[in-house]
Amino acid sequence: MEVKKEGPKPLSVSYVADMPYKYHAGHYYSRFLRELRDNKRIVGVKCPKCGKTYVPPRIVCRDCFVKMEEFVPVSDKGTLLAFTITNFSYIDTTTGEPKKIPFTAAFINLDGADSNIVHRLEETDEKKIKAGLRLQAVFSDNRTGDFFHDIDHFRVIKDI
Amino acid sequence: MEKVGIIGVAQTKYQRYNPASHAELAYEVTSKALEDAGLTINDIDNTITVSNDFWDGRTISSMTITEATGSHKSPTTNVEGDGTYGALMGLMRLLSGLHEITLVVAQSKISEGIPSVITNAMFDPIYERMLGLDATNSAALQMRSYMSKYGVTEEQCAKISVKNHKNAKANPYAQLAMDITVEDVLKSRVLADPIKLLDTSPISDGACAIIMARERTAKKKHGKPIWIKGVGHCADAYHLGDRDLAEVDALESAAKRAYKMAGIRRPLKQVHVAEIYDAFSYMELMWMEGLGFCDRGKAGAMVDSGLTEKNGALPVNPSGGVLSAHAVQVAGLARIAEAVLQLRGEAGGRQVDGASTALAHGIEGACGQGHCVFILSK
Amino acid sequence: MKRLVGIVGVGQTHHRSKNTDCNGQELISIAVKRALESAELTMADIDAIVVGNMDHFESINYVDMWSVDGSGGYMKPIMKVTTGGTTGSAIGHAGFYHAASGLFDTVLVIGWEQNSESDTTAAISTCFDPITEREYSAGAIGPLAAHYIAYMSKYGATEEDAALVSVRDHNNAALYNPYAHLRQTIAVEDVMKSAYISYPIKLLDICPRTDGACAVIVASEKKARKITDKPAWILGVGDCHILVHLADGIGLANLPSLEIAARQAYEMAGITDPFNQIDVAELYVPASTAGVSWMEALGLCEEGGGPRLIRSGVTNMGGKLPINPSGGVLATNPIGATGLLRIGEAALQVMGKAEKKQVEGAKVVVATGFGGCFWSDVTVLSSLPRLD
Amino acid sequence: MSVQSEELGNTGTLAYPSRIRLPYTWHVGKAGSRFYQEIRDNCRIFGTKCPKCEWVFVPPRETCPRCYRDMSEWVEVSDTGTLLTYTVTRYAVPGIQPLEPPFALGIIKLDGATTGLVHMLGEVNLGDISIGMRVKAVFREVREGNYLDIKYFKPIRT
Repeated sequence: MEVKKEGPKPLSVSYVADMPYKYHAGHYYSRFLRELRDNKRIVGVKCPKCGKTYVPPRIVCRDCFVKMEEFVPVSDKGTLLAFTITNFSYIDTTTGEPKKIPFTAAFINLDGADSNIVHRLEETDEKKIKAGLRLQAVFSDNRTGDFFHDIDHFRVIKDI
Repeated sequence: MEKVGIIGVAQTKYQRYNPASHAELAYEVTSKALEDAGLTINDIDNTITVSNDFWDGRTISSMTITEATGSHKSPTTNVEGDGTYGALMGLMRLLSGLHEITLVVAQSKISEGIPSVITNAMFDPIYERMLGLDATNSAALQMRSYMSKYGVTEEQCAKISVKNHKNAKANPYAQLAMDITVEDVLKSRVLADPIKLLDTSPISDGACAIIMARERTAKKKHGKPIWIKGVGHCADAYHLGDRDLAEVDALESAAKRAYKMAGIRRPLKQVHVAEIYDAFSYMELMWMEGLGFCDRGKAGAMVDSGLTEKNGALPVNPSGGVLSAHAVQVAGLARIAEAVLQLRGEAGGRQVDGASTALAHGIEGACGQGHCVFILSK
Repeated sequence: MKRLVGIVGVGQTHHRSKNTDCNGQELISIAVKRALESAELTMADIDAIVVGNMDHFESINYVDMWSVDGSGGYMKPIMKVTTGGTTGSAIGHAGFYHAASGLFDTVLVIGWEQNSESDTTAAISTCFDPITEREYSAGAIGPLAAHYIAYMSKYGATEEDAALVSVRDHNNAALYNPYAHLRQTIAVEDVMKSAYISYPIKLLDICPRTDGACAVIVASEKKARKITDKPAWILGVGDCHILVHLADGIGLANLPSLEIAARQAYEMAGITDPFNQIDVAELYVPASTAGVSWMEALGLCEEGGGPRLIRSGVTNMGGKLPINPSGGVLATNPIGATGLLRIGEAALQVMGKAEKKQVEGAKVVVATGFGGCFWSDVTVLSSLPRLD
Repeated sequence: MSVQSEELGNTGTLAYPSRIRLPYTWHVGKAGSRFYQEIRDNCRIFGTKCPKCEWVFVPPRETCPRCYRDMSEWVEVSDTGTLLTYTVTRYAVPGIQPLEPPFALGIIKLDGATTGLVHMLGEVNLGDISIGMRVKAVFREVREGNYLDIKYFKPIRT
């Protein structure tokens, strides 16, 4: 590799790999997506042993390894834990097109949840964002069972 | 080889669409296998997951099932390939003497993706991939090559489908249990000749888990451990054109290694039941040859004789095999689980009488490029 | 009975940002041939092979099968192990278990990546849950940044501390490692002046994307002693893969998986006083900030002691505990090979074959892997068959 | 843009349609580049020969897959050869197939090569293909340096 030998110019072959998937939401995410779509409600699931509430809901408690079955609503308000403003473009693999930038990925702890979610924060000015901000989900009017659309984004609210 | 015993097995029912997510499937078999072994997650001291980022539609797809298998609670790794390779990795961890009890979990949701698109990506992107090759038409190249070289007939291949779908009727986990005739297979829709619809395996969602332990622990924790007596794996050349597709050298090499470990010199006599990876009907014939059940090219005649039927001298795929349920990464591990049930005498309606040694087999890549063979015994 | 296993050969490519003149299999074969050569072996001596990478980075399914032309896997046992960023360390451990099981004597382990064949960020985004995370997850930088913000406020660490790590690693690569991808010396001001990726992490704080491969040959005790008089014995391995959801990585105090994996590996190796027993460390540091804070997870310093250790220069070449003489991940990051490079570089140190990057008298070296969802692997290597 | 979750059959759960769609640029490598350039520029097909097993590999590789020896001897092989096996693909898979089905694929052992080359078969009645048939490469008019510069192999009279 380090020594360039005499030889033909190396070729490359380019094409798009396109693999469609229908990801199965399963019992837990289906409930989560339905509640969002039909009731504008965010639900988690509560561990019968340690009482932690996980959002998005999932089958097993990470700590107790017991099956969780109690779905509980959590707030649409929460606290910003961290964020990343992405301002370099990369390919959105769900479309094959360049991702729309900039966008702010916000890591959020919803009130009532013991786990976190990642979603989009409307604000993309770094100076105006800091951990600890209070946020609220902004729901779309026309909801389709898509977490990234049914909650369109989170906005900063004045709230303690 | 130091003795390692399988002390827990679990499978889901295989379905065209299983409503459970990857993690939910994984949790189902993890908790069932623990129950089968009489253990809790805290008894497991290391975990092997099995994944494939293409079939799973996700990079590092083992991440999907980390918490659902409890693998975050113990030392762990992830094998990408058939479930038999995952079991092999688990076995190695026990043989090292560094671990006592290994949980191996494989899950697949084949119905999420498009199998032809996913298997097209097995082929070299700078060469053959552009030809639209996939698992089915590449297998057709192999089936034709095999039939032509050895005079095996489409009818003989069809008999495998008939036998395995019939066997599946006694397997509550199977997806395609049905009575069909050789004629039904021959008249079914041609996909890539000579492969017809009923020569192929279904699209399946499902999961399987096994728990294995070192000898002392296995005996202490379980009344009927099933011992791993031998294992071997081997790969053939990559490009289809580099291989003689009618031949099974890599499987023969893998099997020889497993047989040598297990002290098997006459497989046909010493193996009492075989669960082998029949992704297509003809494959069962070829793999029988690679496993040394008969000479090369003679499997067709052996099937004609009825020897591999459920009540024959060497029943092959009494579970219905992969033709009756094909959750891809799971399928080899399911062969091990089925072999364990046979040796425990817990195979219900598919039980083979008097089985004390069983063989389980998995494949990897296109046209059985890679093989992994396990020999299990009571 | 536990079997002793050693590394007897290490090979790697000259890592680059874009490797236009060889395909993946050829890339692998360069590393493999160098590893064989370093152990004075031929492919016929190899009993089994383990290979690893990230499928969607090159869009090749069943890479174990595809690799055969380059890995030498024809008519050999070969399998694939993949765990994301920890792939390199996981395949190293898989190679260890191949030999430690007694099933195989001489095992070839190969990690590789041609990141230039796709959009790495896009490919990384596919790591995340397609229904609840993928849309806004482009990597682990967010949680890493959040973690360092908390670490700075709790322990008085600074952005300059992270810059010192970046300078150390980049300069080690530039001065000592001819195989490294980024080989320019830099100063703290360069790091501080580079643009923020995600506060407080800046461009020069993070790892590049690299085309490259690494091959390591692992052997049973008997074989290892036949092959070389100085194998790098693998005394400890640990692997801990803790999470599923990226967002849950935010709440982590430091890196618990590293602490747990280190505990496993140290216990096995008999390390009770890491700072004094370990001579060199090759750490998988995805961002320089982690180079400050994760040392305590490895027990190299007290809680919050990272900045003290970094500022003191102890981890620089010539210090008491040099970290990343190779330049580490900040200089070279062919993802599927990255963790194996840590193990390979650690092995070279204890074999005394690290050339310009050699730390004199290195007897015990720790190597780490990081990836997945805040997962860690730890390996302890030594020139001694046991630590008493 | 939103994703419309669908009911998954009658399971009572949802499915979320998505995809992994990404452009890739694969490096062809040293041996492959020369292979493609000879086809593109000269309509000539080359393989490499192993000094140990003496197999001639087409497509050429730098290292013998069987012996793991370096192969530096380039050997021109014929553009005619013998069909080892074939199939006619009769199902459609959008996105990956080079032709509308039904289309024929075969493995061709070119005269002078030891290995077979997988390729398409053309100018042939799909019912008239047989193993052992002699075939010849048909090159595309406009060639770009990839696998499809050979358009297909067509039968020749023996």
